[in-house]
This record gives sequence, C-alpha cells and structure tokens, in this order.
Amino acid sequence: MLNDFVNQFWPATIDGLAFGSIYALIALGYTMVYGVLRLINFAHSEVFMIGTFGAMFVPFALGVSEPLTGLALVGVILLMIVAGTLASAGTAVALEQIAYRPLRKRGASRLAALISAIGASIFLQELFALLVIPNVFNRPEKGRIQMGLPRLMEKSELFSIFGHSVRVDQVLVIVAAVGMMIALDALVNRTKIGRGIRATAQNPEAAVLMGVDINKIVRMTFLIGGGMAGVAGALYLISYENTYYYIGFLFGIKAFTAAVLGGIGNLRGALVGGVALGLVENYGAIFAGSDWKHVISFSILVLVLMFRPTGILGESLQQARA
Amino acid sequence: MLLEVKDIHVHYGKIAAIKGISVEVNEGEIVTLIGANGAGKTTTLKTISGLRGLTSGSIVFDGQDISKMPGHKRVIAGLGQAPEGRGVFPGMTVHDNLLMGAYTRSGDFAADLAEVYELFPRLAERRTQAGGTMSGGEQQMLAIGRALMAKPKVLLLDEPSMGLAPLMVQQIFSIIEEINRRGTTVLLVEQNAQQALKLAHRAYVLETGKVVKSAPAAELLDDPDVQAAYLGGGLGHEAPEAQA
Amino acid sequence: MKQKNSLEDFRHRLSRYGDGVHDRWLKTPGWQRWIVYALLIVGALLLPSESIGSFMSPYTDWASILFFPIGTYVVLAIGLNVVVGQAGLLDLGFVAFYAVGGYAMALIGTRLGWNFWLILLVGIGLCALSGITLGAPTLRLRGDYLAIVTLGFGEIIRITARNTDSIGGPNGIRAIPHPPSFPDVELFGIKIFKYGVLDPRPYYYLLVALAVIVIILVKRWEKSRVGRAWAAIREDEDAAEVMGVPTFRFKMLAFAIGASIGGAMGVLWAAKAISINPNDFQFLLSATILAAVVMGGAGNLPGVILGAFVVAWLPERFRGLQDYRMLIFGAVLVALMIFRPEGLLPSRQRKAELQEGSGGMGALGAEVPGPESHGEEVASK
Amino acid sequence: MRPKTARLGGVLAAGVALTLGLAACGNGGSEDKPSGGDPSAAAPAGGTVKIGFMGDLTGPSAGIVIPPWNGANLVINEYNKTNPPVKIELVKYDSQGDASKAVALAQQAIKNDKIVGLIGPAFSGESAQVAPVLEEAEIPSITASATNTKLAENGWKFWHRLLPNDSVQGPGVADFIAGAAGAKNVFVIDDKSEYGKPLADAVRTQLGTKGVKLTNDSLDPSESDFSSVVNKVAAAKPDAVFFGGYYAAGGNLLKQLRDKGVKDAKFFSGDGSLDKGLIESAGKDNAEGALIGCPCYLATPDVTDAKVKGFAEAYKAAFNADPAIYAAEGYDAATVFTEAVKAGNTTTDKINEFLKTIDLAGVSKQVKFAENGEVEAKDIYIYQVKDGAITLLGKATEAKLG
Repeated sequence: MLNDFVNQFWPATIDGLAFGSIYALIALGYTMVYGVLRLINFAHSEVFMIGTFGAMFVPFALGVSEPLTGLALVGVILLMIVAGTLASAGTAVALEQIAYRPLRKRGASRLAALISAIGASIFLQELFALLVIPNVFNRPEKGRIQMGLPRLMEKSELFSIFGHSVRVDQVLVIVAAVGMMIALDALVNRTKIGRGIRATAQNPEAAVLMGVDINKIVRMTFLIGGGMAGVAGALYLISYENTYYYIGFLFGIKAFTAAVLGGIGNLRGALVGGVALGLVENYGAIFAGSDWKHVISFSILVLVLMFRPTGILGESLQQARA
Repeated sequence: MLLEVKDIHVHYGKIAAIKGISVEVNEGEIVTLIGANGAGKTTTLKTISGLRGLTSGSIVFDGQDISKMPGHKRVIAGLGQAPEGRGVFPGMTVHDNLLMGAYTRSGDFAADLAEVYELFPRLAERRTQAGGTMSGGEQQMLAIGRALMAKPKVLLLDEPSMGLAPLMVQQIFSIIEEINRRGTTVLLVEQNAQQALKLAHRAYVLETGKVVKSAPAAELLDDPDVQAAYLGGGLGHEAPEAQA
Repeated sequence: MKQKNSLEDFRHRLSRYGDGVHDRWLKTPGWQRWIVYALLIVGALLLPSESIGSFMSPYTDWASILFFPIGTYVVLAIGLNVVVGQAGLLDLGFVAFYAVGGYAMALIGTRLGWNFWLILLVGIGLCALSGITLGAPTLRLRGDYLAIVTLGFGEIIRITARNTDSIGGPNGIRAIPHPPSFPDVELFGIKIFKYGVLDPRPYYYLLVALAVIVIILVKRWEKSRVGRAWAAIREDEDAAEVMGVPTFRFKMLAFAIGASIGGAMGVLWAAKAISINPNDFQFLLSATILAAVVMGGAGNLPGVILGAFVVAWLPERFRGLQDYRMLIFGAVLVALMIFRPEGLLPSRQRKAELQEGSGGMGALGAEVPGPESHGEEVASK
Repeated sequence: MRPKTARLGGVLAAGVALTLGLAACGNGGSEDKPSGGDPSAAAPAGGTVKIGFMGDLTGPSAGIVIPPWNGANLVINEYNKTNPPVKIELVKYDSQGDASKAVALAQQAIKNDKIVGLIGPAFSGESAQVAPVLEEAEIPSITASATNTKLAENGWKFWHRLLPNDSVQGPGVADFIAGAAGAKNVFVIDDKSEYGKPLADAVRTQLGTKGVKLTNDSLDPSESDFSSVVNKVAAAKPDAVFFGGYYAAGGNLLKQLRDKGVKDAKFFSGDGSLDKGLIESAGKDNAEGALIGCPCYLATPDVTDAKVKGFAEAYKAAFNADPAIYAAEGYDAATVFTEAVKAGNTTTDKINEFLKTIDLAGVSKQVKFAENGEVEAKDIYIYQVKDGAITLLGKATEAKLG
C-alpha cells in the first residue's frame, strides 16, 4: 500500500493539481454568486458545460483535425478560450436575467431560487442534447453521446519530476488557472467594479447608498463567474479532448464541494478548495481504489466542516478582505 | 427648497408604515425628524434614499421628481446617507470604506480624504483597520465620513447617536454641526430628541407614520407634546386606526 | 407593461381567492372536515380507475404510475417537507434514506426471509438511525453547508452500495419478496391483498394507507410543541436558541422523522420493485422531491402533496411530447418559481415569512427593494 | 366574490383547454393513442399487431439504445412496405433506463397497447423488473443488449436474449488475452456498471485460472479524468489492459493511458466498446491496435458477408450513420418478430411458440434460442482497430495477432 503511494505520489500530485485547477475555476463561479446573492447557483454546472461546447465550436468551425504547432496552435487555443468564455459568460448572464432576477425582484426565498436553478439546469442540458449539439455540431441523433475533440496539441513532456513526466497540457491548465486567479484577485481587490462587488456582498443596502447599481453588480458577478467557468471549459477540453451534454453535473457537484471546502464566498478559498479536492481525490484513490473517489472527497468535506464550520479559509467575500 | 417630501405613503406588505408624511428641507438647514420607535422615521429616510418604494406621494429633490429614481442614482443626484446601524463594510479598511463613499465620482479624492480625516482624526489613525473591527463610535464616524465622500447636497443621518456613550454622542453632534457650517444641508433622524432639537434649525415630530407637529427646533425643546409623542399619546389628534 | 400588470393583478387575485378558501376551511366545524377527509380518502382509493387513467396518463399504465412515481413522490415529499418545510433545513440528499429503506427491504427480505411488515418496522428504525448518524456531526452547520453535506451523504450511500459487492454491487439485489398476500380477499373485483407482479393496485392501496398514517402523524407533530419549535428554528435559529429551544435536538428529530418516512417509502417501493440497484437512487431524485416540496408550498401539507403530484405526473402525462418533455419540465419549473415563488399552495404563515424573506432559507443576498418595487411585493425585516 | 370566481373559472378552463391541446399535439409522434376499450380483447384490431421497443431513448445512456431502435425500425418499415396482410406497428417505450418507469410502461404496453412482443428492455436492471411482469402477462420479449448472466436463471418462459451473456464473453476474451495475445501481466478495469462489472469479473476469474498476474481497479464512467486509474496502470507495468465498460469511457481511458506513457500494453475491451466512438474519444493514433471482443458479428467495412453488407448499407441510407453497437441485434430481434407474424402468428403465445422453434440466419448471428431463452450461438469475435477503423480479426478461439 505505502509502496503504491510512494510510486504514484508524483503523478498523482501533478494530475491532482491540473484537475484541481479546473475545479477551482468553476468553484469561483459558485463562490462569487454565493458571496453576493447567498444563492447556490445550481445551474452553474451547465454554464461550464456550455463553455466546453463554446470552445469546441472553434476547431469544429475551422475544421481542425490534425495537431497544430506554433502560432496556429496558440491562435486556436486563444480563440477557444475566448469562445468558451463568451458562451459561458453569456449563459450565466442570461440565467441571471431569466431565472433569478424575477425572483429577486419579488423577494423570493433562496429555496425558490434554488429550484429555479435546478429547472434551468435541466432545461439547458436538454436544450443542448436535443437542439444545439445535433444542429450546431451536425450530429443528428447524437446529442447525448460524448463528443471527442481531435487532438490539437501534441501532449509532449515538458519536464519531469523524479522521473515522472509533466506534460505541456497539464502545465497549460495550471498556469492558465493560476493566471486567471491572480487577475480575478486583482479585479476584485483593486478595481472599482471589484469594490462594488465586495460592498454588495458585505452590505447591499449600504452599497446602494454609496451609489452602487446592485443589478449591474449582480450581472457583473454572473459575467465574471461564468467567464471563469468558460475558461475552465476550454482548458478542460484542450486537456481531456471530450465533452457531452451531461458533463456539468459531476463538475458542478465537485466544484461546489471545492467552494465549500475552501470557504464559500472566499475567492482564494475556491483555489485552495479546488486544488485540495483534486489532490485528495487522487491520493485517496491510490489507497481505496478509483471508484471510491467521490466518497473520499465528500468524507473529507464533512471532516473539514466539522472542525472548521466555514471551510478552510472561512467565508470572506462578506467579512474579511476577499 | 432643496428637498421636498410630499404626502408619501409606504407599505410593508399590507401594513402601512407611513401614512402621509410631508417634509421640507431648505438649503443650508439642519432639519430633524424625531419620534418614538416605529414612528416611521427610518422608513421615511429609506424612502428618500430609494431603499423603499412608495405607494403614493412624491419626493422632489433639487427641482427634480426622484420618486421613481433608483437608489444608486439618487447618490449621483446629491443625496448622501449614513444609514441606520451605520452600514460600514466590515471587510474593508477604513480607507476602502471611504473610497466606497466616492464610488460614483471619478478623479482624485486626495483633498476629500484629507478633509474627512481632518474632521475625524480618529479615522486617520485607523486608516488600514477593517471596518468590522472598530468600535460603535468609530463606525459612526466612518459612516458619516463615507457619506461625505460623495459630496452630497443633502446628508441624511439615521440615528447617529444610537448605542453610543454620551461623550461620543457630543462629539458626533458637534461634527454634524461643523459639517453643516461648511455648507452641507443635513436631514437628521433621531430618537434622542433633546440632542437633536438643540442642534437642528427645524424639526418634525412623527407618530405612527404621520407628522403630528412641525416647528422651529428651539420651540419644541420644552414642548410637553413632544414628550407625550415619545410616550405614544396623541397630540390632539385621535389615535390613527390601523389600516389592514 | 400593461400585460405585466394584468398578470400581477391576476396573481394577487388568485392569492386572495386562496386565502378566502383557507378562511372558510378554518371556520368549518370538525365534523364537516371529517367528511371532507373521508371523501378525499375514498377519492384516493377510486383513483386508479381506467376512466380517470385514460385522461391522466394515456401513455403509461395509470395504476402503475400512481404507485410510482406519483404516490412514491407524494410520500417522499411529505417526509422531506418535515425537514425542509417545517424545520427549515435544506436537505439535498433525501434519496439516501429512501435508499436505506429500499436496501433494508431487499437485503433482509432476500437473506433472512423476514416478513414485509417486520422489515417495514426495522427499515423505519434503521432510517431514523441513519438520519441521526448523518445529523449528529452536520446539524450544527448552517444552511448551505448542510446542503452540500447532505448532497454528499446521498452520493456516498449510492456509491457505497455500488462498490460493495456483498450487497450486489452495481447489479443490486434481485428477487425481493412481496408483502404476504391474501389472494382470496376481493373488493369490487379487485384482489386488494394480492401482491403479485402484474397488478399494481394492491400496492397502491398499501401506499395510500401509509400516506394517510404519515399525514396524520405529521399533522399532529406540526400542531404540537415540536411543530412550534421547528417553526421557531426555521424563522430564526438564534432567537429560538436564546428562548431556550434546544435547537439541535429538534433539528435531529426533524431529520429522524423525515428519514423514517423516506425509509418507509423505500421499504414499500422495494417490496413492489422485485429488484433494486444503486442507480435507482440518483441525486436527480433528491432534487425532484425538493422541487416538489418547494413548488407545492414548503411547509403546507396539501401544497406539498399537490407539488409532488404535479412533478411526478407532468412528465408522464406529456410523454407524447417525447424527447422534449424534460426540456419543458425544466422550463415549467423555472416559470412556476418566477410566477409563484411561494409555491402553488403556500400556508399563510409561510407566505408571510417568505414576504419577510425569512422563509426557511432567508432571502437572496443582494436584494434591496428599491423604488420600483411595490410595497406589497417586498417587505423588510 | 362571484365575478372573481367566474373569472378564475375561466382561467382554469383555458388552462385545461391548453393542456388538452398540448396533449393532442403530443400524439403526433410515433406513439399512438391508447386503444382503450375492452381489456379482455386479446386479438389485434384491423390487421395490425404492435411490437414494443423499450429502453433508454432519451436518458444519459441513449447512445447505446438508439442504434438497436434504429435497427428495429429498419426491419419494421421494410416489412410494412411489402404490404403484408398483418402490419406491424413498432411502439416506443422510453424508460430512460429507469426500472420503475419501465415497469409502468410495460403495464401500459400490456393493458392498453396490447403489444404481442417486446424488443428490450435494453438494460439488465430494467429487464430484471420488467421480465417478471411480461412473464405473468405471457408476452414474449427479446433483449438485444442486456447481457447480465443472472437474467437467464429465473426460469422465465417468455424472455429471450439475442446475444451471449457476460459469462460467455468474459472467458472467451480472457482466453484470447492469455492465449493468442500471450499476456502475463494483466490490469483489469471495470466501470462499476451492471454491464461492465460482471463482464470484467468474468474476465478476472478466467484469467485467474491461467496463472496470469492480475491487478484490478474500477472507474466511474461519468467522470472524465481517469488519472488515478492510469497512474496505477503505469505503476503496474502490465502487458495487457482489459476494460469492462462502454466506449465513451473506454476511449478516454485508452487515450489517457497512452498519454501517460503506457504505450506497450495491449488494450482490450468488450462489446460495450465496439463502436467508432472508441476511436473518436481515444483519438486515431491512440486507438490503433486496440482489441475488442464481442459476441456479435459487426458490419465492419471489410466485411464480406452479403447480408451484413446489405444491412449496413440500408442502415446508412436510412439514418446517415454506420450501424453502431447493438444495431444488428435490434435488427435481428425485429426480424424474428416479423418472421413470426409472417408465419401467421399474431397472438402472444403463438409468437412465443414460434420463438422456440426459430432458426434463422440473422445479421448478427444464427438466431436460435435455448430452453432458458439464451441464444445458442456462443461465438465471441475479436475485432481490432486498424488505420482508424474497426476490423474483424476472427473468432476468439481462432484469431491471431499479426
């Protein structure tokens, strides 16, 4: 057992970091919306799903079927990230306008908003399975079947740690995720819009009295959170090269877990939670078998919450500095 | 007239919280609304700043009907408020809280910050402390300073003395006087009628959602009716029946 | 804009009409109420007739879907309502208890060969126990933390069942015994105690009996000290604690009761199902039952029953829409929440709470009423 | 109060009208209105008999069920075009893979639609619940894809299966892995599904008797990152990997294995992975050389059999896609029923009797059922991915690795 762990430690760490980074980017969306609205945006999983398809559209439309190199590769990857981000951010904002805003205006309970979110989630999944995937991607009757992305970049070894190779796509995912985190952190802590978001999260009434347009802030929150999920979708697609209409479900649950693990409402908590979850899953799988991965991650969540009832870093968009 | 509230009615659900209040504030004045708990003072202020919708009546500010204007735009129009319970952003530093006050403005706020720090030296000492960790009096100072950062034409203050030690109350009230002296019109809501009446030029006495008396503040200082208003008795009017 | 107003108007009129009916009901003397109850039960018993079925479900066997999903959802929703609607605890993993009940029936029935009735009792006990086991470490958590932990618990139960070969692993358990039959008892041509594979009606009658018992018990709890304690916790847990309500213990009780109801339904369902497997207990079921509770009007029993009925019945009724029925179901869920966030039949107290924004889970964070909103819609604390 | 009530009534009436309207629209599809009427009448009306098709047609696993549904449709349409005296109507029962829904649908099929035979249910879980109901109603069924071994052990008289079960396929593939492929160190992975787990277990058991070094793990097919499994494989350095599960997860697993540097281990899988989707999700280069066992005879491009070729062409013409997994089995199951009707059998017990005697050269195999409902043909074929296409290598007992 221990021998297995030693043998597999480094590869498990690298994979855990890469996958955890994707969790973290998605978790940001949960955390931001929660911080501002105290709402579990259950449909965020579908925002991610749509991001993967937005990114998928670029190589599909360009007709890419062979691995690319050099500038062409960089161009396509950037385009994919942009397309994924646009698709996700657009979905998130539309979701806010249609499924949440009327409820907010009516002063509905968060429970009602949660059900609206679940309804929207079902709707978006079915919309993609029935209409978008068959028609946009020209796959009649195959809307529910996993769609593969032809290989875009050769997954060559970039460097190795103790004889275990680290691939270029893994590095891309980790670097891009950390970069997005830093950018978001700066946005929230250093810009006016960021101050507006924090103020709204901490005290919405006072924020209005400062001249903050709350509806705009909520829209921005969904836009940014959705955008991050879109980046995650594009990165995921580039690295794992497949997606399907139901892919959001598991990612959604895991990313939500990551957000809570790190401390929901806390942006840095999302990063910590995502990476921790990615690592713990992979380490745990070495001992217990891969089929116990989910059980491991949920058990860890319960354990952490028992000792730190507000997650590893605590809820902070509302209270301390984000 | 800078601010005119004309016969407003406000409902919470089916319960009428304000049943026709009219208030006028002239430029350069300190006007105070006094009354017992539940008289509708805070609701009036929230309605003026746009946090509550009104069922009927209107609010005219600076010659413009702002009854339907969203709250955040009223700040741009020139209404600044230090809300009930201070509403300090707990996770932001004093400095960031003050910058939030200037949210609607652009340009350089160094001079304004300096003025606030001059008015409240205590805040200058605690520039980098998180708002949530300060004492009540300091938070009140921060709330007022923050409201000033918007360069309001009218400063709305909601119970600035609430929960503060007498010495601190004195200090706050003298700063309010100073703010007014520097040219900002003030609409002050207070439960502490004595203090408020000493400070204000004119006053309105509220009772269960209605104005029962308005007069120059000095005249009301020793008015027995004012005392009665606090104990819930009528001011020569019959008790207003509850509207269901 | 004008149309919106008339829609609003209609909403308000509907709401007032509902209140009127409710008032009449409250004034109705006890004996008249009992007549209504009796009529409702008779109605429930007559429900699985062909003539009703041909309209209600032209694409699926009506008596079958009356047992599952309709009846099953109704009982599960009543159970979840105790947790979510009455005690105000958000449980996203209610399916776990249903699974425990189902597996109890399947395992004990096939391995030990016990009688259904005995297993029902044991199953209820087991589920209460698992409710307490889950509740003990987690009920100190607030709102949304509880939500993710319960969601996790639901998944843990399902995955553990799937991964444990000694209870069948992914194949589940086959050849689960039926309840003991009395094939000779016949009423209006139906062998009401013949528990076979072909006729679902005897199971349905059993389910009605279970539902009636559960409703009576839940109603009694609701009106007792326990119900008041739950209401206090739901509205303001801190205040309840300060007033001396042992909140933790009452939350545990709500969890245990909800779990027992879910478990009882699990036992009954497994006894009809012949075989069960872990895939019968997906998260989607938890979400659907929660949707039923909220859509019907959390906290109000008739509302919750209506909600469960609608959620279970709509997709079956509109099977004719084929692939699009889930798409439409999702859209309907959103539309209903927008149109009636307080649920189809909210209780009056709950409606007031929701208007205050304290209904179970509190209001959305960043909402400030603002001048556009009408006073009647949003009220402050 | 009165006018309000009246208005409310009006709204309700409008709602009901809308509901009815929707329902009427909904009836436009391939499903027919229920005949209703006297439940005791067993004879088909108007020279048409109904055959049901049950499976997950819109749920997450629809990808495996739509091909046999298409295959069955192909047969029935062809048959009806010949203007036979008794037409066949194929009725769709979309269980979404949910056993409870499947039971309710089966009861509808029996009571109201009065089907005389059923193709399906597609999966083993729903079969376990639906088959006893059909048994009691005495309606013959043929499943084209449920391979769980235990289904045949219930003594059912009306249940049939058109493909060998897991305990035939598993050992067949295992023998090939240890025999012709000469593997000494095998890593067996399953997807914890009702299909993949028993199949992988059968492979494990058989390999265990061959003195092969065996390592195990499982994965969750709803996930997309299998790195923990892959790392275990990399650490075990096997010379063959067997995956019991469906092609989507199989392809991902294969790709991640190759990307992780597990290049030399041969990749094996079962019938659930016999689909071009495996190549799509693994990528052409990674899939090259992958070996797939199947108790089926698939219409690969290099197929010579005229019958199979004809089927593949007709399928492609009708659905603009190559026949995918279980399409041929769905086709054969429908063919069996059309043959029964052609032979003049229009009642359930007559059709069931006919099924006992049938011996027909189908597209997938020779169709002949044993006493317990299992198909007699026990041949396992091995396929290999060559140049991005699935090609037949031969029967598992004879095939050689080039």
